[in-house]
Amino acid sequence: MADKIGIYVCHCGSNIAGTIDVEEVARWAGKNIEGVVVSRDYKFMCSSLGQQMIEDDIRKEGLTGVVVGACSPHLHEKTFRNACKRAGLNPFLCQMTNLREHVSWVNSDKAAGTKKAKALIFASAERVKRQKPLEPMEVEVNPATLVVGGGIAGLQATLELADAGYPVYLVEREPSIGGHMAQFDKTFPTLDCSACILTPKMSEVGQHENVTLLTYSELEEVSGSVGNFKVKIRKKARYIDYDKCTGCGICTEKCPRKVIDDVFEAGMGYRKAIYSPFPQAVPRIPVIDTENCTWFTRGKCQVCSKVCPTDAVDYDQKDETVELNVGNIIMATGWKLFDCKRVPQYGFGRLANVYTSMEFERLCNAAGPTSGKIVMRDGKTEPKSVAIVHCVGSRDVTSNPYCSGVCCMAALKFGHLVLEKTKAEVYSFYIDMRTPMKEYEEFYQRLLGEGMHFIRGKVAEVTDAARRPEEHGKLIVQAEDTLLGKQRRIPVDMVILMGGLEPQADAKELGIKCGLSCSMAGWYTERHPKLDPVATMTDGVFVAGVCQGPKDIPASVAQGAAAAARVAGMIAKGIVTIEPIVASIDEENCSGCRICNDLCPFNAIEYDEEKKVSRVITALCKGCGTCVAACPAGVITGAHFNNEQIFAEIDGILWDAREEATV
Amino acid sequence: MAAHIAEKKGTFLEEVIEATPGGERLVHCLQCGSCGGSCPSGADMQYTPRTLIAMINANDRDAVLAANTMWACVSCYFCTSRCPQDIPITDIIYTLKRLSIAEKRYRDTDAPALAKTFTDFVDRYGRSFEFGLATGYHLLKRPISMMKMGPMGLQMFTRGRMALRPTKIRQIEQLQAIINKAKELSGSK
Amino acid sequence: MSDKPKGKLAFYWAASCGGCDISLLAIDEKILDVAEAFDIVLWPCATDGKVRDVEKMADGEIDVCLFNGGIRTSEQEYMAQLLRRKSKVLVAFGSCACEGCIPGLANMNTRQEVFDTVYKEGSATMPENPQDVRPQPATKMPEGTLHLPIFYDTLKTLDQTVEVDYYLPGCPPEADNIWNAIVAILESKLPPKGSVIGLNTTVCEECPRTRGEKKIKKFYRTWEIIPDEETCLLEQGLLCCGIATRAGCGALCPEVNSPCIGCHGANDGVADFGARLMSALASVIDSDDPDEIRRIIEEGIPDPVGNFYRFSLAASQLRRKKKSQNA
Amino acid sequence: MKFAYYPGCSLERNAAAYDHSVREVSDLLGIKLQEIDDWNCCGATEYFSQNELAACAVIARNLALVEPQTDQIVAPCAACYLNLAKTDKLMVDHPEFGKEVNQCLAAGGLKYEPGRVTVRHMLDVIVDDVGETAVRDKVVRPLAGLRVAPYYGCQVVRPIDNNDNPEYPMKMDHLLSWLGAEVVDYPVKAHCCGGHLTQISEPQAFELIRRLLQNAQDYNTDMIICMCPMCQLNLDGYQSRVNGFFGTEFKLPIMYFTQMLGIAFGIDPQKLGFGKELVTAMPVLEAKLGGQLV
Amino acid sequence: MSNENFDPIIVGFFCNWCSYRAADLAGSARIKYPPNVRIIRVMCSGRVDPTFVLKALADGADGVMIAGCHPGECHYIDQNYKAMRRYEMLKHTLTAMGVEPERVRLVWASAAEGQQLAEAIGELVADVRRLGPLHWPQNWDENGQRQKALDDIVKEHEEAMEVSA
Repeated sequence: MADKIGIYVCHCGSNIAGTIDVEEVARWAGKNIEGVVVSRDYKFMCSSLGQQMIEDDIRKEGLTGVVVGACSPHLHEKTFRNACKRAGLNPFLCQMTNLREHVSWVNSDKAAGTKKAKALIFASAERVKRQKPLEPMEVEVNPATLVVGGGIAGLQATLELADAGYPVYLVEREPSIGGHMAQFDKTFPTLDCSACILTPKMSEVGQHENVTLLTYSELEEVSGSVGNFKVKIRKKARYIDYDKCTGCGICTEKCPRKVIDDVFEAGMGYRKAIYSPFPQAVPRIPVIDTENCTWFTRGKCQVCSKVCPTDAVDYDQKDETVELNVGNIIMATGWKLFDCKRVPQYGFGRLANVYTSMEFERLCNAAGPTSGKIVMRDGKTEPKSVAIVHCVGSRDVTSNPYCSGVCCMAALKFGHLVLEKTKAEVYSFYIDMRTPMKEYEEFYQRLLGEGMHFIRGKVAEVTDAARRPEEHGKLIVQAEDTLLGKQRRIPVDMVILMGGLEPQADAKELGIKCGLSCSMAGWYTERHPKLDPVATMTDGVFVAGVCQGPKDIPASVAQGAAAAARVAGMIAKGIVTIEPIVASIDEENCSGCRICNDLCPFNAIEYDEEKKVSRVITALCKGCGTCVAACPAGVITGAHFNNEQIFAEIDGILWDAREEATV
Repeated sequence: MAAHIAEKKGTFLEEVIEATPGGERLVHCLQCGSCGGSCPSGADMQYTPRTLIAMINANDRDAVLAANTMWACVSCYFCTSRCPQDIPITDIIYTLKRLSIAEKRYRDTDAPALAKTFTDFVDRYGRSFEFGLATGYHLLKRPISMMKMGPMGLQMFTRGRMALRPTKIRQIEQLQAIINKAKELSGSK
Repeated sequence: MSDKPKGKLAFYWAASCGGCDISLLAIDEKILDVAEAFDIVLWPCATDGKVRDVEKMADGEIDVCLFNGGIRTSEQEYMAQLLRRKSKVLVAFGSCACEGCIPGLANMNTRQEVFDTVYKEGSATMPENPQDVRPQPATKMPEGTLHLPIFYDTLKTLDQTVEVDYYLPGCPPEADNIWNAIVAILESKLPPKGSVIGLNTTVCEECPRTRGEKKIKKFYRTWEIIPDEETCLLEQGLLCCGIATRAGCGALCPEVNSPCIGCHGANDGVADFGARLMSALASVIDSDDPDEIRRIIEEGIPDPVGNFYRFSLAASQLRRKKKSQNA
Repeated sequence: MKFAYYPGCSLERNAAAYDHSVREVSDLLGIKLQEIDDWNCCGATEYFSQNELAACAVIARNLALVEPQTDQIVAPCAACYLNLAKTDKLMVDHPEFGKEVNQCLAAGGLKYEPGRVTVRHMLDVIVDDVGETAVRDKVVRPLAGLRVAPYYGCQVVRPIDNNDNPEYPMKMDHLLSWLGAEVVDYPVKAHCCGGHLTQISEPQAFELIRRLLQNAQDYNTDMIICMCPMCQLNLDGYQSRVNGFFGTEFKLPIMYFTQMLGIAFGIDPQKLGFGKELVTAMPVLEAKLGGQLV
Repeated sequence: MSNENFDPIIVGFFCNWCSYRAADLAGSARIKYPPNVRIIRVMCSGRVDPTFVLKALADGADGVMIAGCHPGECHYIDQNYKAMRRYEMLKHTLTAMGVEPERVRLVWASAAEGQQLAEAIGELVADVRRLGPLHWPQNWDENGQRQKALDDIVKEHEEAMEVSA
């Protein structure tokens, strides 16, 4: 079929016509470009009259391609594509030429502008002749959702979706859901009891008919794409029969083996070899820690099995892999505390009474190892003075350059708790006090009033090397009081290091499984930092909570809910449309060299070992075209951006250069 | 970045950055004070290194070059290794020392004299000369402490730890040619 | 076959080494079938045919002309035009005619530089030339003026000179493929005009080595390592052109533990063989640091044109090295 | 294992014990040290205070003198080590500056290609290259019962990364434990000895020295083991002056780690330069290790 | 040709997400820059095939600009690094082909960097102007001797053999 191209050059009032002779461009295009049957200029092409004009021409002239020389395609591509569609022309046979942002607005010389406009129009015309009709693909959305991580963000997302009536699988790697929030004592700035507000949510999730809880389980594999993910979850063996156990706790009570609890108690307390991390755990099914259980290590004991009234202990249980089909995934994998041993000058791990913030949370938690009494490592002495060190592993290019966002407030909270529970003097060593959210600054004010000492200066070192008599037996915190411009040494009994928030150790690995990328710091990258902070570049995968970047509890909850709302929207609509701009491999001619295999960050290229060819998984392809450019055999094609189309565009854009050269 | 700094043309900040390899990090100072807090001589400094950086930013050139901070520096590099912004603070202190010496801005310190005596020996012999340093510099600057040094010096001497004559390297002319070229290139005598 | 009237076949060579002429003989006794089917009207290398005779023929009188060699001189261009006119089917036979091949690498130089190398600096054919005698287009002698063809600055491929109907790739073409082409001609089962006769996959298809995902930290030159015989040569850092080179040779070079050098040219639809290689290889360099990338490239590929365009420089987008202003 | 050896001015005289013990121990451990012919002073901190280019040029002369077949240079003195390493690093990181330094060297007919020579400290060579097994194998007289405080000082651990923690280095701790000694873990092991401040401001310097001696003594140390001639001089040479100044009664021998290696390896203390220290070490050594060492 | 009067033609290959939008922003902000760069939109700088660049130069462009998102900010995670690797490879080859590598430039521009992009375009145009026209098609001209030589052969053959072509 011979090409019948329509060219439409917009004046955009004087926005374009001011520096481009639009009439000349339209006239010239009509005369000089092969296949052009209509070439018009118009005051406002995007107006309904302008659109109507295009539609009429399509119908009357039977146009096979439309070029609109107007503004940026980012502004009006949809408008003109829709106009074409209405007139029965496939929207992908419409090409926009950016005459405004890229020509008239950046240039004041009319002759030069007109020349450039001609070249761009020529390029578009050549290109549109080679464009192919494309249809967006539609995929049904499985209404089930996978939530990874049972901290507060994941819990919120789970509840929102479950309450909306959709099935949710919640995967948590620890034996209980709850996350870090379950470890906290109070929450800033309101000083709510963390457990009091968290545990009702936990039990709601645990009892919800739409929630399938997969605790003590890890995400192994993700395949498929938006609407239809297939995920593999490894349920680690608990050695307890889930159906028989009533959670009575007698096994834990009778277990003779005590182990330091490095996870929930942050090393501050003990648990048993068969245990539930904390009394309000959900589910209340315990697990056996085989590394410490005497039956597993030495083949003796079996006390738990003997005392269990329902015969639920099963030493032969094995890890189990379950496969689930879900339509969307919400990643809410949270964070880990900065390892304070990485700053040896602060003495953590070497000086007994230097604590991490998480240790201190447990220390002042009423349910913690000291029943909430603030005492030193000896277990009895109350500190007379406490120093709180800010920015440990935050705002430091040698560890983490970012601000962890919550430590200033947590430090104020600790200060308050120490002042409330002891007679100690409290010193806070800060660089900048960061209290931007609702009622945070007020809380700072409150602590100023409560007599907490604030010293502006990053702590240089914490040492037990005394120089003066009053320093003996104390921890000396040395810093410059930057407001005085003097070095100060404050002897204290206890030091709390406000460790920064870091991505989970396996965040990157987990992210790769579902096509997420990480920022330099290791946080998951959202689709847009301002306007789309819950979606990601992988359709159907959303992020919530600290795994996307440091944030406090309210922000985590809000993001969890936001992610759930996005997922609910997808489910409610029932189908997703996938852009047809994707790559495809001509399998007939692919020789399986595998150059392309490692180039796709979305894992959209698979290699067929049997046929020895590579293949594009269309649903995963985002259409960047990197593989197209890389294929040494030229057998990968990028729809709407194929070589022929781009070559034609180059040909067109250089029409005058070619003319000059042949002259 | 470069354009950014160029805007401040002519400031003391720019001068210091220019004269210090890696000095461009200086603009990132958070004023956190971990340098001042870490400094073993911090207590004896008129201005902590942090204050000095603030003064550099404030273009207070005269006060910075007259400060005693540089002369209390022991080159322990704690400030540098602990700086959360990767600012080569010790090297910046060296830059300030050089500027202060070049313009004779220093006050109440013998450090420049010690440095001069020391390097003069290197220029002359190619090796340092402790006895010469002790006699030359101390006789000039600290006759009293020289006397207190007596017993220690004697002990050092008897244990063979101090020589009365300097060692001269064989190719001293070569070294001197190198030094002279360096001085010529850097525009100092 | 023998029922048909005998056709007319021409076989001509332009700027080439002569290997193509010999390769035709590699079809062994089948050459007799060729002789049975065709009258060979021109084959300067093997038969006594004159240009004059060709010139006397009617246009389109020759059924098939297999033309090997690139176009380097005015005489070759004349012959290409002549044979084009006289032939129904013109086949670019072998790498030189298809894409310029090794003679095309002289496009890295100008005529002046080529002559300097050959006549001034000395060569095997011209060891001594104290008077610096150079070929001249016209030399006046008492008997009259003698003409030599003009030597061009730039070697062109056959299809940059005249319209070509089919292409037979390879340096030289493989006997099997030659025979397939002849059979196709005899049986009138030719593909659409402009086609390359042969496969449209790459050498990897025929290469028995095991291939994995690719990540390259360092490129090696062939003498620097002894490659493992089982795994992909490229994965071992050798610059194997097999990924971009049209199949059909049976992966001859990789079979003997030597990287493919790309003599079969590119697949259909590829506009620039070297660019394909560059793009593919660069994509799998295992570094995101520009300095390191530069180092890997500069150290590993000191002669990029020789590596990427050994056979296809004349047919590439740029065709030749930029001539200096005064050249 | 072959290295170019840069003793530095201190090791010629005041720290001759260090030089002797380095050579003795190296011989025994199979470390070949080839002293750089006609080396010159590194300029300590003093040259850098006056003229950076000259400082680097003076230092680079030594690097340029390293013979072409050797690519590692070992320096036992902390200041020399840092100066050599820092100059090389400056030349590598700032090629323009590197060119200037080479312009200076050219005036003496020399040339140094930045990055050609790796600068090592003696401690790193023994701990990282020789390693635990080889060191333990050579021990004939374990230092059992001796409480030693390893003292690292500043300029080997900071700012050049020598693969140890700049705040809390451990290499010498490990090394001394291989010798059987009881290693004291005390907080100031990488703090400053005062450097050249003894020459400029005694009260200030003496306070720094006191802190170290005090802390080591608080941990019941028999002796302090150091790895830098300046540290040794300040802690040992000035110890009696510090005592006089503060009214303290420190009596802590300050020895080089190579001397302790030598003792553990059974080398004659005389050859290791024992006796050159002002606070004598022999009595405590003999008391703790039992019997005559000579 | 005097370089001041020389108006180079430069083809730009801009990624859809950052650099094309940076060019849009330069427009919306009415930042003026030389009209010499003609922009072709691709989805990602990773789509830029070296063939595009070679083709543009061979077809008469005097320079090429490839623009993508800043490293680490690629809309497709890290595909701009592949553009970077290809760019280095391409420059290496172009240098060998006698093309001044300054004619082809890779720039990173975020969607917010309209000003920076305009400056980069200005610099490239100035640099290419200084280098002068590339006029690649002239590189394979045979300076007019070719046709004459061919005519001579025809004439000679006609004369010698009395046949008409």
